[in-house]
Amino acid sequence: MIVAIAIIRTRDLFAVTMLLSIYGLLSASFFVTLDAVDVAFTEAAVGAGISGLLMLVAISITGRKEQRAKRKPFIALLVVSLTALLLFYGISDMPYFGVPDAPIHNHVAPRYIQDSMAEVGIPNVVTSVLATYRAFDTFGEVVVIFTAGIGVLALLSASNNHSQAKNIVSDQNAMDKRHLVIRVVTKILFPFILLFALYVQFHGDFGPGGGFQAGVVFAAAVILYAMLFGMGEATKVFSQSLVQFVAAIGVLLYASVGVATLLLGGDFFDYNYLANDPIAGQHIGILVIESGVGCTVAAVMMMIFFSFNDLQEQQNANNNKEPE
Amino acid sequence: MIMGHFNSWVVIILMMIGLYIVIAQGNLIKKLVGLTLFQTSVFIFYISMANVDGATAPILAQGITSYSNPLPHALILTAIVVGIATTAVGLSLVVRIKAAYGSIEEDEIEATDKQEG
Amino acid sequence: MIIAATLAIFAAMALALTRAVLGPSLYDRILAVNMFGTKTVLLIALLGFLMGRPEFLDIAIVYALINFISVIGVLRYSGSNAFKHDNKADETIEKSASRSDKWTP
Amino acid sequence: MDTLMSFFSGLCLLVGALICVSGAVGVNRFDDFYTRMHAASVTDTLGAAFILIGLMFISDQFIVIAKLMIILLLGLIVGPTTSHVLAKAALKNGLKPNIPEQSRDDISKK
Repeated sequence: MIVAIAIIRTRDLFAVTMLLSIYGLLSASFFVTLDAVDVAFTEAAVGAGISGLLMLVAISITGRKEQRAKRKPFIALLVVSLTALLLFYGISDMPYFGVPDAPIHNHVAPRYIQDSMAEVGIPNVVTSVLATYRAFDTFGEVVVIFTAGIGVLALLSASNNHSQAKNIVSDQNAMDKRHLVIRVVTKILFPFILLFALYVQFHGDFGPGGGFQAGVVFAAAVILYAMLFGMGEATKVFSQSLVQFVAAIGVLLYASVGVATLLLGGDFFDYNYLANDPIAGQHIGILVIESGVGCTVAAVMMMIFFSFNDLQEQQNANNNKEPE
Repeated sequence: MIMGHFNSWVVIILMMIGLYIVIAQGNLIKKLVGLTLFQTSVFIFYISMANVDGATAPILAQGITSYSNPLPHALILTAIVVGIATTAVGLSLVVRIKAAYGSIEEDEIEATDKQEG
Repeated sequence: MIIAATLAIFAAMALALTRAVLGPSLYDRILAVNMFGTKTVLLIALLGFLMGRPEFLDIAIVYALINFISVIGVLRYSGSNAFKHDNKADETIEKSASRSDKWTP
Repeated sequence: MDTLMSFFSGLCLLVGALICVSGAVGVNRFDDFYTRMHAASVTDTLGAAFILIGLMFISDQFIVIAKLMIILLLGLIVGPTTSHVLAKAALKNGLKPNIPEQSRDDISKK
């Protein structure tokens, strides 16, 4: 682990991105060994794929080489080592690694593990914590993701004009003809990935998975398609307005569950009131909430990628024009 | 002592490398990479706190009595996705800065700022 | 046996990592990352069996898919203008590096 | 039967692990990108297949075997595709194969 990071100070940004993606892979396997399969799932989908890709697009827009920093790193080193010393001092009181009676395991966790089967009725405790016990938190996170998507959109999509878009499409088609093998393979894999995303979405109650992971996988599939067949093809199905609409719908779906429980006489996000049987109510609530999360995450990821990609292609088109 | 806190040592080293990159590197994208490292170190910290010796993943199954703590998992799961969303915002800011200043090096941006007044 | 295979995969990962770090050209790094991804899929499958809960193979599937996507993405964008003018430099480095550590059978 | 199964699985795992390691060594020792890629892609596909088949022998649930099959199929489809695209992109963007002088003469004679 440490090795991967210590070398990340390479000057070549491209190499840094590659190392970052390796780092993502590594930390996901680390999470697996630490029994956090759900987290590993998310990190697998996010850290290895999407984040590296976004970095790469940004680098291809901004240029690859980094200049040597002229500043002296001594102050930075000083600050860093001071902080490190403080932290080392701080951890000496921490409970040892893997001790079962550490304070963290004595508060709410036993209740989650012992009672969630009776109260929520699904085997994956992480999902039940995420969607039921801490539904407020998760709602907040979804809103944050939505806001981030809007932020990216606002920052990047300010300069879109249509005459350039047409050039881009022709450019794209010329490029795609060369990649016959990969296009065929993608055509085979694409429906499978989408199906798998849906499986992850609805299997999240019983195994690792859920809305967040499914959203990312779904978005990754669409991104793959967009990269190979051109934005034009992808936006025929997932047009910008549709994606924005779905992102908003996801958040609203989530919120509406809370409102529905309020109207049915419970507290906000108290799923027991959604059906006569509390367990069935919980199931409905989690299902709807996870779909809301999945919609929002998938749509926001697509939104972010599309806006980056648009900008990159515009710049490409401009650069190609200049030498002529 | 050292082996008992092994996870914290790893976390601290990772975190400090991230912090160092953020402070010492001039390139904005490199700074974002540093932030990502910092973030991941916090994730690892949470997840390693949730670990229990001899326990398995918190998905209930028959015949298993000891599970690791599900709460940090739920927190970090959302945090990862939020992290990538915020990183994307950061990257888009960098792209905008590049468009406005023609550079993503901190020094050059400062120089341009001074020139303009 | 599973443990032996896991250790072997760790060794292979370490070697791939060195290639990713050293890798003189851009494509070497992509190759190393791709290889690393495949190894991670195997590692997670093996770890699932090692911990006695093999139902977690979903993660390995995700890996196989995401790895594919990221390699394609890398290739798609590495063909763009920002990278093209650097290839010459890479090539010269490649040549000099290959001369210095010539593999002798 | 059981011991036979575990024997086969152990054999497959060992062979797969060996292939993986040899591929990784090849990636480090070869002096040219294309030979390196050859080492990586061939051993990746074969080693992964062996290890997954070895795991299939010791798993008893149907769903686990099915998932392993899926991973195996994915590996078989994806691995060669990526290496194909990688080689193509590398060649197109001007990374020359490192052919020794003598064999280059041989090629030109033909």
